[in-house]
Amino acid sequence: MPAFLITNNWYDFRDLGNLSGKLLDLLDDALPFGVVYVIAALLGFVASFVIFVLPSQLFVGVYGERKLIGRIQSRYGPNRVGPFGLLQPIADAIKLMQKEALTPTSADRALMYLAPIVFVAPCVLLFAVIPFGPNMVFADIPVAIVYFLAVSSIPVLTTFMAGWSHNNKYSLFGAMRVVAMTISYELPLVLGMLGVVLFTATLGLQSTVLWQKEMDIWLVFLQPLAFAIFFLGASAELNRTPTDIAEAESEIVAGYLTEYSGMKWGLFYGMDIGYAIAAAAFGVTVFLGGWTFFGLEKWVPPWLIFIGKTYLFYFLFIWTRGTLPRLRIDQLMTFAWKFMLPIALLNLVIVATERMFWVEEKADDSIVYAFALINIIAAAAAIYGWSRALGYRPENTPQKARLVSEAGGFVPVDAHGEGSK
Amino acid sequence: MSGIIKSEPFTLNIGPQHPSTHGVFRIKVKVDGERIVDAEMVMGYLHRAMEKLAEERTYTQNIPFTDRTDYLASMSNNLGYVLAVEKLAGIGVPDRGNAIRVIMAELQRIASHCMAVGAFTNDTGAWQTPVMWCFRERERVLDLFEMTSGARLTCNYMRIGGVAFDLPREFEPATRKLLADLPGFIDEIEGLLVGNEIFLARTRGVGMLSAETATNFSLSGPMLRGSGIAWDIRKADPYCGYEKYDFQIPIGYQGDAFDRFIVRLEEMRQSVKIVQQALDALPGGPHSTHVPLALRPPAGEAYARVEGPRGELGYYVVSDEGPSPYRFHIRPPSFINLSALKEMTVGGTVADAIVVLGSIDIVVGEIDR
Amino acid sequence: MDGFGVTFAFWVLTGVTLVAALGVLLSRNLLHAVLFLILTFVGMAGYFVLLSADFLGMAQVLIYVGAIAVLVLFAVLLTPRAGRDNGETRMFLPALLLCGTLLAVILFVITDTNWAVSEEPATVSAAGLGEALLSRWVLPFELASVLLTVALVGSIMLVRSREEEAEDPR
Amino acid sequence: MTPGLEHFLTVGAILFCLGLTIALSKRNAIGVLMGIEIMLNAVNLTLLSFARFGVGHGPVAGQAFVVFIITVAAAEAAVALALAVSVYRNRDTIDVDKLNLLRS
Amino acid sequence: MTRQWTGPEVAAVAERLVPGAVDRSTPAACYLKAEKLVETMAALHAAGETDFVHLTNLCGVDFWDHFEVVYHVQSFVNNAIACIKVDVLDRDRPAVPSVCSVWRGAWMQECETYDLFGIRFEGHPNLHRILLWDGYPGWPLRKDFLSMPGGLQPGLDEFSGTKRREPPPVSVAE
Repeated sequence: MPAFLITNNWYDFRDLGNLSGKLLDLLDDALPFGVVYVIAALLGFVASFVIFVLPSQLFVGVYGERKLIGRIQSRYGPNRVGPFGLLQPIADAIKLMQKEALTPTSADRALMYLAPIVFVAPCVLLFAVIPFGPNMVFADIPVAIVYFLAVSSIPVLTTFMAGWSHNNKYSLFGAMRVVAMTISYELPLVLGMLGVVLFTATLGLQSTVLWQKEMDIWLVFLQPLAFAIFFLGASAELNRTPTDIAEAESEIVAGYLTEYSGMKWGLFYGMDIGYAIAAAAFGVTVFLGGWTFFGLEKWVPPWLIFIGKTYLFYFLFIWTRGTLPRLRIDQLMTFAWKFMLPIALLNLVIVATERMFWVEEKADDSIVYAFALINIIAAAAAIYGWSRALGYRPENTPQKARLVSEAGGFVPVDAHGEGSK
Repeated sequence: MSGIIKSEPFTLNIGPQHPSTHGVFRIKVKVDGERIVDAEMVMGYLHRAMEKLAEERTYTQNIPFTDRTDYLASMSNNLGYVLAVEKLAGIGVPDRGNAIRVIMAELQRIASHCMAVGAFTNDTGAWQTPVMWCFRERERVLDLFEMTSGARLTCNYMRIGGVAFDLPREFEPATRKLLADLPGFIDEIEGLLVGNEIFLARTRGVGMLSAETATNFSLSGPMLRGSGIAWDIRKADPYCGYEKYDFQIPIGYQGDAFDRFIVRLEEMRQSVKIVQQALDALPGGPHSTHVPLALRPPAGEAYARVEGPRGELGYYVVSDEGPSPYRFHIRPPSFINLSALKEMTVGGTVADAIVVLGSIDIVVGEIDR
Repeated sequence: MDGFGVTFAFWVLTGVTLVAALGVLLSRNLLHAVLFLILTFVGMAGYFVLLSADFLGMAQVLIYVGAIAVLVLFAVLLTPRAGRDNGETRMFLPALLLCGTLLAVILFVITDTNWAVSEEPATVSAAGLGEALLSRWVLPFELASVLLTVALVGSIMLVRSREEEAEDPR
Repeated sequence: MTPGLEHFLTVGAILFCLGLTIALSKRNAIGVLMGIEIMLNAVNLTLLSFARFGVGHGPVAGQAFVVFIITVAAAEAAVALALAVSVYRNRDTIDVDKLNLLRS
Repeated sequence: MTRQWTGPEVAAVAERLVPGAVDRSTPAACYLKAEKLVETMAALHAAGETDFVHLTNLCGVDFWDHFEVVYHVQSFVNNAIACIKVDVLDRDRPAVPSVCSVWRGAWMQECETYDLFGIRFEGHPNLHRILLWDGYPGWPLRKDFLSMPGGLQPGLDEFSGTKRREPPPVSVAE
């Protein structure tokens, strides 16, 4: 590696990790024992908040999403407050703070007030294990993937608290739907992650990224099925549109959010975006190579690559939200149990076989490219074959109405699906 | 959840203030888990006693009332009423007036179906994208109405014996431009939704009505045609010279929500065809015959109906030679189409009920009158 | 096991966990009791992490908070007429006495025994645990999976209602 | 005070006894189940502290036992809750005082 | 074009299907006897030559001394429409048999007619006030319902060319 690319010097601020690491080393020498931990925590929190969370949540999550959805829906989106409407999120926040916080008389007040607060904590915790750059991860714990899955199951309970505490039937519907759905979707999600872990042989996120860097391949090519399962499962757990049955505004008004107003609602809204960005960051880290980009990370700050990828991944969520209708709850559960779970198991079998072959035969590392090819084909075949086996027959669906030119009585559908007249 | 987990049946009020009831309308459903075991409709929140009010106003004064029954299809409502009065009084309409009426009624059908399709897809959960697309095209139709009648929603354009104003000069090029764009737009909506597996899963097999049931429930319009009955007043009992135009009746396959949806899409295509033909063969001459303002038709009764966007839109007018109708009755299609709601929702889930309600395409102003 | 952080974490966790467990005992509302139970589980996961069992701590959150607590919530919601109170039977005082006695005995044993604590903290990584489970403990591991399957089938059979059994084509 | 083995064992003991009290005294079957879950957790804590402080058969055995206990607890919770729901369906109550089918 | 059945045509068929069903007929409509209404309607619904499967419209008309209930029925296959009427002579307790058993589409239209005219449809499964609320004073579409609950008079009688109708020859019920 040429010396001028990454020098590991603190002044090489293509990588903020060097800078902060140097700073902490200096402080550790100067200050008494233990204080540096507190400073590091504060520094990490403030830096990640200012550099990532705030712009993500406010300007990508609120402004960007509204603007993009607006363009998808052929309207302008926010364009009144500030230049290009950029100050819209701030105006929203001010409006929300001013609003009256309504509490239904028969609500369970303690739970109702507690739910938004508890909802925030796991979101902040999730970002602790995400590697933003080579040495820019706050807590590089060895079981980061399990940690992420575990922590992301806590907001479900918060949602349940929110839905139950209002004593509102719509909210209760939302709460029940969330609980039922999450317990179904966690299973394929974990099984899909297992395939990834089998390949990388690590539960850490930073080491997963490094594995992808070393093998020069992204896990999305190696594990297309797991990626699909992760994307669908994540969008289900996040209540994004194809699966937003928990707040389904056309059916159960707003589900568990029906009775919330003001900043209590605002916390839920903001943290929903936060969770979506966290899921995007996790997906990028595990499947899309994290902060690496096939060598480009030597030239560009890795955290910039990472943030760019995260926003692109988040765009997928926005895109599906702007395009797709919503599934019904029983269809959603059927999809999880009858489609995603067998597919995940199949993926696990394929991965285990390949891994076994790799280890037993002591094959060269470049065999992953062959595996990638096999897995992509297998994924396509599995998805198509299993959906056919479950009765998916697109050719039987009528595309257009029948046309008759004379008024009269009932026109039976004959065998070819055409009108007899 | 539904069916798997049994819980206590409890009553859920969908409405009067609910995002998907399309107005102030309420369904009291009794649900067991998510499955509906009973449904009861509560309406009348928008009742304005139009039929009573009309008995105190002259025949011409009643035209604005008809705008406000089905406020999404005011032209069709105007047309039905003036046809009934013309039938009662024996008034003829010049050819140009008839052609303009056809153009307006078909444009109104396009606008109303845009709304129906958009709101329906919104009910299935497509987060406002199709509805915004549909509104975009509907706006252009409403622009044409504004150009012609001065109003966008409640046009008050038809008159007894013709139409209120002749078409402005810029109407024809603007309409032709719109007609050139509309098929592409309909294809776009079709591409977005008809091949969409989620949309199919939500609408296929939901709210099934057999042809016998649909007939017995007195349904009309896309509801009836979705069940496979080829019945269209424009073909069966042509008025305003519909027999001169070449168009076809779209019908569905099994009478579910999806069939109603594709029938509406196809009807928009047929309407484009009709407007095209009417514009091409637009006759000259007067647009209206002279009718005295205080019209006193001979004693008798008349029932005239038109194929409104929601179904058979009938007006039953009884005259006693007075200046105002003795009895004025509207046959509101969405009110009568609603009677099959319970039949379609019971046994489905709450989400299905919303889809079914969207597929009926109700307008509360017309239900409550 | 030294350092300010560990000590601080231990006492905070102790406070949270014990208060939450007391909350389960004393809370009048069954739903609140379930939420206190979840807090107990989370505190327990914190203990596990403190005891260098990272993987088990995460598994604790994933399984107890993500699955078992949700199951309990479901059961509470599915039994609506049974009442949502969390009252005690008349055996409360005897039970309290019994448990107090038991606690005293256990505490005496704990303080009285001279535990052979090794100086070196004994830890095992997730990989090590996995290898042990699939080599030395493979039989109980397989048995556990069989047990889970049996429990799954059994609970499905238990909660099927009569109508569903009638509908079943068999 | 730096926590040692005794501290963890004490917490485990307190939790176990609390769980036992809950299991013995709650009227609601789901409450009883929650007590049992707390007891199982207390046992897990005790096992893990033994494993961590090198008492007995070393860390692997302790952790492996905890894995099995979690498994059994999950199975037990599923079956017990299914039983509660099933009993509720037939008897309309899950009050353990009123469940005296065998006494008759 | 839809064939418009005249009153005598319908009367002839109805008399043949159910003897003694027809009261009288005018060119526009056929008047059936109330006591044989449901039977005749069912016969007209079932018979092949009429095949009136679709109850298009149902409404009431107040003629001061009596009410008329108007049924517009049509056939899809024959492409025909007919107007059938029933006289309701008892003004204090007007009642007609319900045709819900023949056409379930009559369900809501009969409710509406009951709501606005006070005509009871006997045999209706759930006859209730569908548009107005329970306990609304009076039947609004009756001609003697001249004042609204606040003493307000409906209408614009100062408009040129129109005049309020003569006061009713019957007593005004509040």
